[in-house]
Amino acid sequence: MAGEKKAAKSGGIGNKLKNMTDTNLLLLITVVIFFAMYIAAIIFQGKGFLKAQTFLNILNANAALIILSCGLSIVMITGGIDISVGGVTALVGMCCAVYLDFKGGNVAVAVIIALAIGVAFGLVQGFLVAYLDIQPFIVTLAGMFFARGMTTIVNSSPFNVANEDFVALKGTRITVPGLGSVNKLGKYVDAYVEIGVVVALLVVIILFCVLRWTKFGRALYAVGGNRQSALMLGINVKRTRFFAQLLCGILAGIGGFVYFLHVGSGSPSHASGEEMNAIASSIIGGTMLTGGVGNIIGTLFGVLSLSTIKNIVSSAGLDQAWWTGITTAVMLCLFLVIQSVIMKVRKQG
Amino acid sequence: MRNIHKSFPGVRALQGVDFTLREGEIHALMGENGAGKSTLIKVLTGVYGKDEGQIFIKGKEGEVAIHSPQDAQKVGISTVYQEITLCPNLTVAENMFIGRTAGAVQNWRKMNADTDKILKSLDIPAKATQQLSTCSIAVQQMVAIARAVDMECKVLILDEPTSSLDESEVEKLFKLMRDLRAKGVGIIFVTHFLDQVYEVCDTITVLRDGQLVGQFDIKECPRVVLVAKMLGKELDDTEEIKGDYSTYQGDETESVYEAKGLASNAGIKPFDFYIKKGEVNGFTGLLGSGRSESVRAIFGADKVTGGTVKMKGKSVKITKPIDAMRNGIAYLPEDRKGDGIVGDLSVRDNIILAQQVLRGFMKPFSKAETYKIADEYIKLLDIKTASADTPIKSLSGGNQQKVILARWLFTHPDYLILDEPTRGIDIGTKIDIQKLVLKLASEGMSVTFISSETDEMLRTCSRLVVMRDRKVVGELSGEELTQSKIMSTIAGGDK
Amino acid sequence: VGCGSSDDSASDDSAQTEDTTGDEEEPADDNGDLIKVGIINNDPNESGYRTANDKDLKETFTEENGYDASFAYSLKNDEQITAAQKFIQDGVDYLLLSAADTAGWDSVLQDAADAGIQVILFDRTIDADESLYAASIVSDMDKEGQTAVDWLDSQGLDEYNIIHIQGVMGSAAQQGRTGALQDKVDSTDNWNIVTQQTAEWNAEKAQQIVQSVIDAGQSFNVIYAENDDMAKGAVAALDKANMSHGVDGDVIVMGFDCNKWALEELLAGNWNYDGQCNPFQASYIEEVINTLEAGDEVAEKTIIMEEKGFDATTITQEDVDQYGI
Amino acid sequence: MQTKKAGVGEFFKNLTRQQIFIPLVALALLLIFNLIADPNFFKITLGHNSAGDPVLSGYLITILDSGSELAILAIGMTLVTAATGGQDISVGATTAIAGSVILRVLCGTDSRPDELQAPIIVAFLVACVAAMLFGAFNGVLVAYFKIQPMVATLILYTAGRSIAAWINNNELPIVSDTTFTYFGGFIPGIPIPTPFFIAMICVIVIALVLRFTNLRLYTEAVGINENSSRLNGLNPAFIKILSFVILGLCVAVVGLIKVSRLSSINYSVIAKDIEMDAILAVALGGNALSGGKFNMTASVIGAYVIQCLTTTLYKFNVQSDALPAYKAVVVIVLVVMSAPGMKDFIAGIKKKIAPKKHDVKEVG
Ligand SMILES: Nc1ncnc2c1ncn2[C@@H]1O[C@H](COP(=O)(O)OP(=O)(O)OP(=O)(O)O)[C@@H](O)[C@H]1O
Ligand SMILES: Nc1ncnc2c1ncn2[C@@H]1O[C@H](COP(=O)(O)OP(=O)(O)OP(=O)(O)O)[C@@H](O)[C@H]1O
Ligand SMILES: [Mg+2]
Ligand SMILES: [Mg+2]
Repeated sequence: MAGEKKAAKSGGIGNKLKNMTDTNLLLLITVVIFFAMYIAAIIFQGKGFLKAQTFLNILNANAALIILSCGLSIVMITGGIDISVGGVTALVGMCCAVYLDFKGGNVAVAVIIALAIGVAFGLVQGFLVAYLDIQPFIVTLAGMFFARGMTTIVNSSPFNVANEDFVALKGTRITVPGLGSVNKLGKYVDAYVEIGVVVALLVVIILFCVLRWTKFGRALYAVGGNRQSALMLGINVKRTRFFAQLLCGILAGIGGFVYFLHVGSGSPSHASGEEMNAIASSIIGGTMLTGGVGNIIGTLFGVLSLSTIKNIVSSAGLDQAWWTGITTAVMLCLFLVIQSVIMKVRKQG
Repeated sequence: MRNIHKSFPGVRALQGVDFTLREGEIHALMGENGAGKSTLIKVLTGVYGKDEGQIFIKGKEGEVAIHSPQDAQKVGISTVYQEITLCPNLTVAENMFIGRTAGAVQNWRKMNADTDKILKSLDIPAKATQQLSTCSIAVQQMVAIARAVDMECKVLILDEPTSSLDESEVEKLFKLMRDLRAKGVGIIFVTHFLDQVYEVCDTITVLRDGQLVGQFDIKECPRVVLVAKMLGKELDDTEEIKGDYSTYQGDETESVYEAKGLASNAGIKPFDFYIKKGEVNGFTGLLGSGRSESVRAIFGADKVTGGTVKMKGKSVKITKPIDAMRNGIAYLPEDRKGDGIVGDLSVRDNIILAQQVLRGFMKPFSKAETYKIADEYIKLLDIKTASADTPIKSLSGGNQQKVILARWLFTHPDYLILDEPTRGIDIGTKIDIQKLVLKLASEGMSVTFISSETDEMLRTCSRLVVMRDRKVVGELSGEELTQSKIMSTIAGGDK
Repeated sequence: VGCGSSDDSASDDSAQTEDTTGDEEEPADDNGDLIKVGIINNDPNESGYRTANDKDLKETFTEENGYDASFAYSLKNDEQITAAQKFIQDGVDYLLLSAADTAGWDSVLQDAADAGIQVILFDRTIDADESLYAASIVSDMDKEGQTAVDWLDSQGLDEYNIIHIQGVMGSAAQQGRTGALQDKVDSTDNWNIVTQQTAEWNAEKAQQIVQSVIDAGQSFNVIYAENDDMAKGAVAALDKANMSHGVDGDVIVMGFDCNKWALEELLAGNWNYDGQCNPFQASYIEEVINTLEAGDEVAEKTIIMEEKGFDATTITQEDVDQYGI
Repeated sequence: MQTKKAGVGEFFKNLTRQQIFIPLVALALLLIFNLIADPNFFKITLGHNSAGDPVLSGYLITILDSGSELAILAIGMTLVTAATGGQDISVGATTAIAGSVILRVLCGTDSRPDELQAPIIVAFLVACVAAMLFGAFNGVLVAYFKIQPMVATLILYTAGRSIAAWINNNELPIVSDTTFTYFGGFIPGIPIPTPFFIAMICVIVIALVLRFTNLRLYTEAVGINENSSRLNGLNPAFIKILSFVILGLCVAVVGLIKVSRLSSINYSVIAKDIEMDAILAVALGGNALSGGKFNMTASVIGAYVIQCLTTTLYKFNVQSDALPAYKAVVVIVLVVMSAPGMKDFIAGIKKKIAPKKHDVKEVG
């Protein structure tokens, strides 16, 4: 399936491929592979994947990841990285949970708390990375340790949030007309998305516009392409890197809240390993860790691809636990190799 | 600029330099490699902070503070730096406009249209939407120039803009410069081509070893005087150098290297090529005609896709650089920064690298040996470096080139390929290199020499392979070696 | 797998009801006749306990027994939730769930209820309304802890200086086993906690924790580790410092889960106590499913399994063979 | 006064320019802190373990003991970082694989054998081969497919522990042979922990390799400029794969120590999160994570700094799940102190605060 599609594409518009920027080509690859994969899943795994709700559930479950990955794409485009996002997500969730439950506070303030935590991490990490020129990996690794540690200091065990407003917000479902399906009791169930998905899609759209049409967005690419050159072209490199890191922090705050809204509880183990998922999604979506190349729409598809892989694996009904890990890895590997081979082919003309 | 000082660890790059640029003049900034020209420019545009000194600009009260390239742009200074400083991942249009448009929003359509207009007016063979890294170096250089020229500026700085341009493009550039001068723009022009200086410049400032030698009016400063000022000594006449060595005499020996139908995936047409022992030959042609690709194919630097190769009569297989090296071929690449230097490594490591690879993984030179070797070549080629342990990236461009040359000489090759070895090299050194080439040849080394300066080729080569559109279209030797004959072969009678 | 039987759920239902009454006479060759169960479990290589648990489930929910079982494994709550949602979309009949975290399950379970899917919790309870699941088959962790603490109390030491090594914070096992001990320590004067740290079920971390106490020269006479792995790590540190442990030793070693090798340590007198945590829930689950398929109500929502504690002085080889996992 | 200061300043400047200065200072600071807080930290006692063999114990010994695995991994990670400009995040998972292989070979099909089914050395060699193959797999993805290291290794990071479980059919083998415990414990008669010995052997071996081969030059050259390395006859892909294979070897050694410590394995927690610490060790050693030049000694010291910090925190009874927070603070303080940008920044601040003497400000 994937092969056919690819062949058709590269045959028909072979020349066009060559003239595309790396960013656009990578985006195209991701989108094509994603659709190929999804269609293959429908064919081989049947009805579950045909339901719209299955797809919407991927969105529901990954709204937070989409937001986090967007943040990562931005720093990765500038040639940086942020591995604190998973930790920040957990911390945000825990702080909001404690605030809402023990302090009986209101949801708006919780949102502000979430943002404040994101901003704080963004500011500090941005400052250290941009102005003190410390390697972003270390800074954000420390950030991750800090966030994880703080989460257990705030509260070491998980609990559900019972705050009424919050529960209502969490339960709010935006029905998508016409996409529902009949359940096994014969009842028609509307397809729905959670609020988080709306937030995530908004983030994607806004960031897409920012990256594409604002000077700041283009500066991010320039800084990632070649920092020295960007400086000499008259871009304020330090400020750009600072804002990229800050933006990523803020998005981690927002993502953290969306995650919290999705699971409705605070726990130190929340979002563990989420930074790796976010990085992987970004890269699958065509962002280069080396900087200068990347795309927000690609990132969206990166998240979808990664979670579709997991979804396919989990509904394949594997009989041994280890196959879950191994199969996921094999599919990930295939995906990356296809991506890389296409890039190679085009380089050789 | 008054009394500018700037030091790097171990180097005092500028020591009390004064520099004055008047409105509507083209001012040449001259000096040997490592004299401090680029550093002076970078101080002026705020890339480096200065240790001491002041900068004044007409119309501004007192000293101006320039802390970053943005500040420089704001006060009307636009710059083309020596190493092409554009972002390879962006499109041509973006490189043209980034960092200098007003407002927060980028209007792609307008930008692309403007860019296309500029590209067209300057005859640059690129599309606005093309990713910069897919353009050749020359085009990138032109884009950088176009960007600088397009800015509304009072001062335009060009640091060796012509080093990778061919004559027609240089002509275009000069026309531009004259137009700007007429509009009252002051231009600082750095180059190592004396002809170009005399063609467009009004005033000359000479630096030597970070110190100001003086500022001169062009008319009061004939060539010989200028060279003497730059080098601090008289230079022997350039026309003579070929005479110092007995030129290559001919056909008695078999070929050191001989290829039939050689082709690579870089897109050159299959070609035949040979070189004899002690011969100096060269590839000539216009920019982008495939000279570099040809020699890369010989060295196995690009993937070789066809052809047979014989060395000293024995048939060999050269598909990777290491094969070529084992067969005694050495190759000094054209793109010094990308393919030549290993930036963070010391001068010493850079010199021994190739030979070290040849010796093999298990046989490193001892530390003492490496110092000895490095010192020997630093002296031999007169490389200006603070020490053998200095990272090569902090050397001036010309000196980096010499280090790479040292690296290959140290492998004692039978056949040396030099692709633009004199690019960005000062006139004194240029002649030294040419002399060196002839000396090596007289000692029995075969050399292929590529240069964009035809007279340089004429001075050194005894046979020229002419290329057009990635195809070998002719071969000239002996009596045929004249400017006009080369030109007509390049142009090809048909058009 | 699972290509057929996509549309009519009504006939599905009736077929299943019949099937269960007839039970397991012959393996059904049509997938439609099988009861579809989606099983969400923790990663079986987490511990011996989990391995046994997973094996037990696999042996029960086979095609021969009339089930079409899909498994999903994860130690992460959000991944488990995603898997649950996938199973709901796939239209399983029963969702069997051993949740990684106690919190965060309400809305998924609501979805399951909306889709007409019965949820059965096993091994771990969750923090959600009872109406959202059909049954919950769990160990009473509080009781496990209490049994252990009572046993410890019965040892009649003059003073209890305890190194308390906890499991992953927030897991039901940790909460239950910690709770009993904490209460006792709070309420009794001669019970002291020397150090209380989580080793997150990790033997190596437990070793470091105990090592640190030994290096500090603090004295202690009880190691209360919340599972066998961690007890093992702790004992490795004791051995290095030549501190005697087990029956007649200076330090009392306590573990949980009844791994076979742990019971053997008990038998050899190297450890003192091991609390059982019964991983064999599959038969209970099956019973619940049978009841539900028959259209009956489950009498007791929460089914608590029998569990014992073993003392090194009284344990026998038969115990090891029977209860070791 | 002015001149005196300059002299001292010059001395310090030279010292601080040494890359190894940073981890050394970090180590010194930690030790000094402990000295002030509780001199007992430095107490080392000679005792006997339960087998009656002499052993040294004390915090310092604990650091040397438990830091060994990290130090060994730091060696390989430094090379990978230098050659590829990226990091391998699969080392924890591949350690699980290596450990699993060792146990599989030792125990055969029976998970609780009474005697070893194969000599330990054979088991170890098989594990080495396996770990190096997995290393090569990572290397091929990075070198030939040009997948960025962190993502290429994400594949094994995802699959590694599952593969480890699969190798032993998800059973938990236990080795009862006492000689097997020597690698993670003590060799009878030698009171120093064996892991420390093993780490030192690794350090010496790599030092000799760096001294007597061109590994350093090749790796650095490839890490700095791949194109020009190729034109100098190197095979960058091979060098990159080589670095991953060497890391694989380190992983096998670590796997041996880890399973030997408890004579058993837990697939999901063995060497958990060790990859982050290993990368941190490389970074604390002052090595650029973007590749190029490296300092091996500094990385190894960096590893012991991390362990020293962990042990110190344990000593102060910091809640172990909150430990990362404290670690983060110390790490940040250390890197900020050693940051090259710090000097500029302070200079910039000073100039802004001080009355403008000369109008030279920091470059923005
Ligand atoms: N970033 C740097 N770090 C250390 N030393 C430097 C740096 N940049 C330049 N130098 C040194 O400063 C001196 C002047 O270099 P500069 O680049 O200004 O020379 P140049 O006149 O432009 O030479 P060329 O004609 O070769 O370009 C050289 O000795 C060089 O080694
Ligand atoms: N017809 C063409 N179409 C596309 N690209 C071309 C074409 N001709 C040349 N180029 C590009 O221009 C670049 C310069 O080519 P090459 O290096 O062979 O030129 P050259 O003769 O060595 O000139 P110089 O070294 O002076 O740039 C190459 O990278 C090549 O890809
Ligand atoms: Mg220069
Ligand atoms: Mg060329």
